Amino acid sequence: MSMTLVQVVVSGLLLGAIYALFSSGLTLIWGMMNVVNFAHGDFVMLGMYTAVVVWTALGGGPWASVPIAAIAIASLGIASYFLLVRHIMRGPMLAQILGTFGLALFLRYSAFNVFGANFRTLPDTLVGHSFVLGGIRFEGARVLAGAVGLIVTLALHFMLTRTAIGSRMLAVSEDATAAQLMGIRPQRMQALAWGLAGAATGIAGALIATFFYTSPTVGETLAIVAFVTVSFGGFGSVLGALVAGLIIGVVESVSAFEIGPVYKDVVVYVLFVLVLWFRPQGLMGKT
Amino acid sequence: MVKVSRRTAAAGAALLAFGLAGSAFAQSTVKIGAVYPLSGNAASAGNYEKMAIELAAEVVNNGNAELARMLPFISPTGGLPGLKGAKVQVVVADNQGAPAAGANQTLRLITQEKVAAVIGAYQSGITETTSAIAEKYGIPFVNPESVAANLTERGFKWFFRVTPVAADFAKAYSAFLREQKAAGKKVDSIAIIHENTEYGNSVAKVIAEVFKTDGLNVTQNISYSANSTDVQPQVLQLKEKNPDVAIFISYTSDAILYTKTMKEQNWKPQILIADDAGFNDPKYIKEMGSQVEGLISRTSFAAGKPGSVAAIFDALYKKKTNGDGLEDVSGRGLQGMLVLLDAINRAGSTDPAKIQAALKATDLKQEQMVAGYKGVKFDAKGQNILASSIVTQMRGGQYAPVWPKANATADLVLPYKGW
Amino acid sequence: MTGRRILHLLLIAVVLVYPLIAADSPVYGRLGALVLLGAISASAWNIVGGYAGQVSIGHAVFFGIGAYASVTSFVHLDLPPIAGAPIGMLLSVLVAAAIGVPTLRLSGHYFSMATIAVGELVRVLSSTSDFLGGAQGLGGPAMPRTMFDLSFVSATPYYYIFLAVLVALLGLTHWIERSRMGFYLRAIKDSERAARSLGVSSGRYKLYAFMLSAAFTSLAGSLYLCMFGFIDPESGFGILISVKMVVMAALGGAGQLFGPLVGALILVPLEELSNSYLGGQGAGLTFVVYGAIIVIIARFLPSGLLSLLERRKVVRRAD
Amino acid sequence: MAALLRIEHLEVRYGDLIGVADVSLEVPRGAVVALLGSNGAGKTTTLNAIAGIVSVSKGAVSFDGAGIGGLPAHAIVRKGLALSPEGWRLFTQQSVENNLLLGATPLADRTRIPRLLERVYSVFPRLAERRHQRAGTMSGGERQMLAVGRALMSEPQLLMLDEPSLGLAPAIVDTMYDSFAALHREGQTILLAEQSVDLALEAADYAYVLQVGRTVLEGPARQMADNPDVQRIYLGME
Repeated sequence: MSMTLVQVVVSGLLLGAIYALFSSGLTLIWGMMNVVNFAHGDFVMLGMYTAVVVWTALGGGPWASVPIAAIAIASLGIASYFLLVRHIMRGPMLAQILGTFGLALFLRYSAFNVFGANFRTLPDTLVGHSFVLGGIRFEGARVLAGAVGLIVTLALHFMLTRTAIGSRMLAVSEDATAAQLMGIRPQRMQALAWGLAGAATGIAGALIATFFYTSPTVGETLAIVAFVTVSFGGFGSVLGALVAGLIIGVVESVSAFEIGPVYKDVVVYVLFVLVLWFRPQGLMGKT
Repeated sequence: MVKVSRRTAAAGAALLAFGLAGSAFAQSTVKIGAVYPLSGNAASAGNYEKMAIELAAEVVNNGNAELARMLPFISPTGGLPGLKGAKVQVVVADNQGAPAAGANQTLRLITQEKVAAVIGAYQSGITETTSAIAEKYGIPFVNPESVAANLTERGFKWFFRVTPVAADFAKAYSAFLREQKAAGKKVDSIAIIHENTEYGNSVAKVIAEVFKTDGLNVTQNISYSANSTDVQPQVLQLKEKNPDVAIFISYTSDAILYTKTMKEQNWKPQILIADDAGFNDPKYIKEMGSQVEGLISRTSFAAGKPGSVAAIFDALYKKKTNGDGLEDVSGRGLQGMLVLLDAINRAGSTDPAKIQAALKATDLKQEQMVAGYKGVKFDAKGQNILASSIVTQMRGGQYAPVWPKANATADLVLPYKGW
Repeated sequence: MTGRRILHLLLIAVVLVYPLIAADSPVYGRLGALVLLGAISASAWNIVGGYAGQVSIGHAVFFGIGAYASVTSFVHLDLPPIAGAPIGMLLSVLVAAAIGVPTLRLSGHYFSMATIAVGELVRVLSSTSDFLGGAQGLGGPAMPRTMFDLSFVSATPYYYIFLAVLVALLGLTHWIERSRMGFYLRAIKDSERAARSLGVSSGRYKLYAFMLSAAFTSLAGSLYLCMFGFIDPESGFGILISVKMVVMAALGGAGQLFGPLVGALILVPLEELSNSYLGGQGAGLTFVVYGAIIVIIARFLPSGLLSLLERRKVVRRAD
Repeated sequence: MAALLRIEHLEVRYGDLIGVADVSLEVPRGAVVALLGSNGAGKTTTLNAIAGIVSVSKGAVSFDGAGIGGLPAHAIVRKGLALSPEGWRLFTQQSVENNLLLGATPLADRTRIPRLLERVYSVFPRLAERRHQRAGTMSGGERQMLAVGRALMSEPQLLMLDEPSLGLAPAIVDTMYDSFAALHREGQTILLAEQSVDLALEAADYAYVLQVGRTVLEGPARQMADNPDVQRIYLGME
């Protein structure tokens, strides 16, 4: 393997960790409530704008923008749950598509209305510098985002599988009525899931904004990646999203390098359909 | 079934009433329809064009003594001189970046708003459907910026394109690079990196063809999706092959990603060329300009000497947008609108056929240009035969014309410096 | 009862003469045709998405195939675009079979996601095909050569062509609804496991529904091409095309005969009018309003607008 | 003995369907009360209505002197009523121990959890062996034990058991009922819905018989065992 190819793989892994980061929120609520949030990409976008505003207008750096974005998008998630999702969950699956797609358009163009159509970027700062390690170049912002991606997905996974609150959330997702018999309030757990998903998504947005561009329509691009990552990994499996994200990142990078960038999506989609053919529940999904 | 339809009828009636209320229009003004992408992925460019076109109308309506000396359709006191001082009203419509929405809106502008002419529509595909509506209704359609070659090959009688097409850009690049080669610069390997929608594909294809005939050696041709989440593999491909010249044909989002990633991966070619578009987006220039010192770009707008038409409009535009100057897209949009206003003024009427005749007779000179064209004169197919491009270079955060020598305000500095 | 019959006839009469009512306004004439075109594609989607409950978000594949079959018939064979419609339908049925066999085994959201992936795959591939005009797309006849080009200035001919197709499609759907297949599809939608235990070959019927749905979606694509005369990968295979079919059907009431038509009657005018009156400002208000209305309908009528009628019927029965 | 749970003229409707028409019963503190009836008589609906997972349309439910009709299920369990529901409704994706811990959610005093776990493990030693196994991988008998154990984890004043013998092998049923007897001796109040008359009457102090959603017979368990009406109503024999 040439050094360049190693670089390509490393870039792909970092990219994959970032994919996992912005997909983890989607998989959490998808698994918890069997709801697909078509506005997920726009949640990421709003996280990015929150970071841009905090960073540029209020003068904060990443240390301010990341937590603020986390709180902002967590609030948005909880508000969406109480005002919309709670009600459409009782309807057919189509109602979720209808409702969250409408929400997506509403959020996307509200941002458009407020921030305008222009692309924004964050100024290069400390995290914007790259460094060389063992002949491989790393960009600070991506390394930070990738590392946080790993930490956040692993933390979510740990929370779901190892803590009492996670156990309660999983209980609600499996059988909300039985969970009530345990004294658990399903709506609280579901709102909490939307809050956590929002926080993870906000963190993702704020970190992506450090090396990506921000625009009202950027969520569209990211949403499809997130959908594929999540169903590739299996609904509800945060760890699955992480593994799928890493696989997709590397596959994208290597195929873009070896075959050509136009075909990288083709390779990923074909791989995705193949995975579903052999494992209809995704890599780590439960049957 | 019954209830469905009852509802329907009520809704229909309401819509009809709503529509009729909206179609009232003033008689004493010249209405011009502008169809641009004001939402969707190209909204950034569309909104800049909208402001440029509105600026042209404002200048005509308010008058401008300085410009009136150079442009016959502008009076010192306001209003179109050829139409007894009639005011211009621009009716802007959003084509949403979709060919269907563009066609629907154009139909509305023509039949409901009764516009005298239509200007639009940025993306070539949308220009194709919108101009087809105008053609069917016999309304002049001025296209300031779409570059697909086939647009003027359809045998349309009401279609006028002011912009140079892809082949013109390609010839400009070719001449520029051959001149550099003659001056001893290394241009043995050339990489073309282009986004894969209509704009990037068509321009890249033409450049590759022209370069081949001109004996320039294209060694890499990379096609990528403009909404890529990551461009590192492409930059690494470039880094590995290390071509002497790299030509980017990109929109804003990808231009930003390439700029950031090239710096990240610490790669730069001897000559870096960016075909306008994303690299000329005012926001790109403002936020990324310092990272691409020495970047060569193509533009159809260059502010030129103080007191020139272009410089005056540039200043007015800056005032209107709070600081964003005219650039290629807004410059060409403004130029297109001025061509249309000139024709309407000479037609002395809002009669479409008279405007069409006046457009055919258009003869604007280089010194009357906002865009860096040699002038405006349409051939039988409606193509401006005097359209041309200027090569500019990024200098301290803004572009300065460097080639051809006649337009240059600064000297060319090579190699590319970057960050 | 006779009052209802009169109302029925009156409404049919309104539908039939709508172009004459809207004759003074080409915009409203066209709006009528656009509603019908939207209703055709959403009704076609409804066969598999509504009745069989398989929520495809990749139907743009068939829409695009229809549009491209028509445009390539013109560009490469010099035929009128509509001549490509049967080719497109046949091709769509074959593609539906090829996509359906692997994806229809998937349940719920996995099927939806797989169809999104297939749709995106086709979109990317189409933009690299020179035969299909690549990313630039292809245009139909610039000026009508014969009547068969179906290139009209007035929207009236489109209106009646679309109306005829919609009536045929709804008639077919109604017939399926009452046939053995309709019974099976409902059973599959309610519970696939139960349907299978009753001996319904669920895979086969889902596939039939998918193929039939694909054929009519493709026809909608061909008709679109005739009307607009241009297609590119985004407007043919873009995900928004698929999503709009789903949203239209869901808004009116998926799995109901007139659901998609009601959805189209609301959404198409909403889209056109909000764009006409708000779009020009370039402030994105069109979609803020459009999105908000969809959200509100989903929030209060998650089963679609037609559920409003159902609810009223139930109340009346209780009285 | 004072009544811990009192139900008067309970009615439950599912839309137009009537689940329970008129049920009245009392459960004294410390007693084991059996709710008998054939399949579809309304036993499960009655328990579910008490636990709050189906809503009461008419009648009164009071617990420890306070009305609890209309409260949501999560509030009722916090008052001290726990239900081991029909079909167990375990959290199959989670471990046995997690299921038990979820049962302890209503406890205000979290320090009691280890002791409660020990108690459940001593009543059902099988659960202790399988504590790390996923609940979904267990046998029917083990699932039943887990469902009962899970209900016990909230230290309920009233334990409600819905058909604890259904579909289990006789040997397991015996062990199950032995443990109920042990709980009874400890003073645990139990409301037991059961189809198997013999089993229930052996374990219970008092019994009610339900027929098409109504309480039609009641009496001390010993007398009910000898009552020919019970057999007749229950088995539909003339």
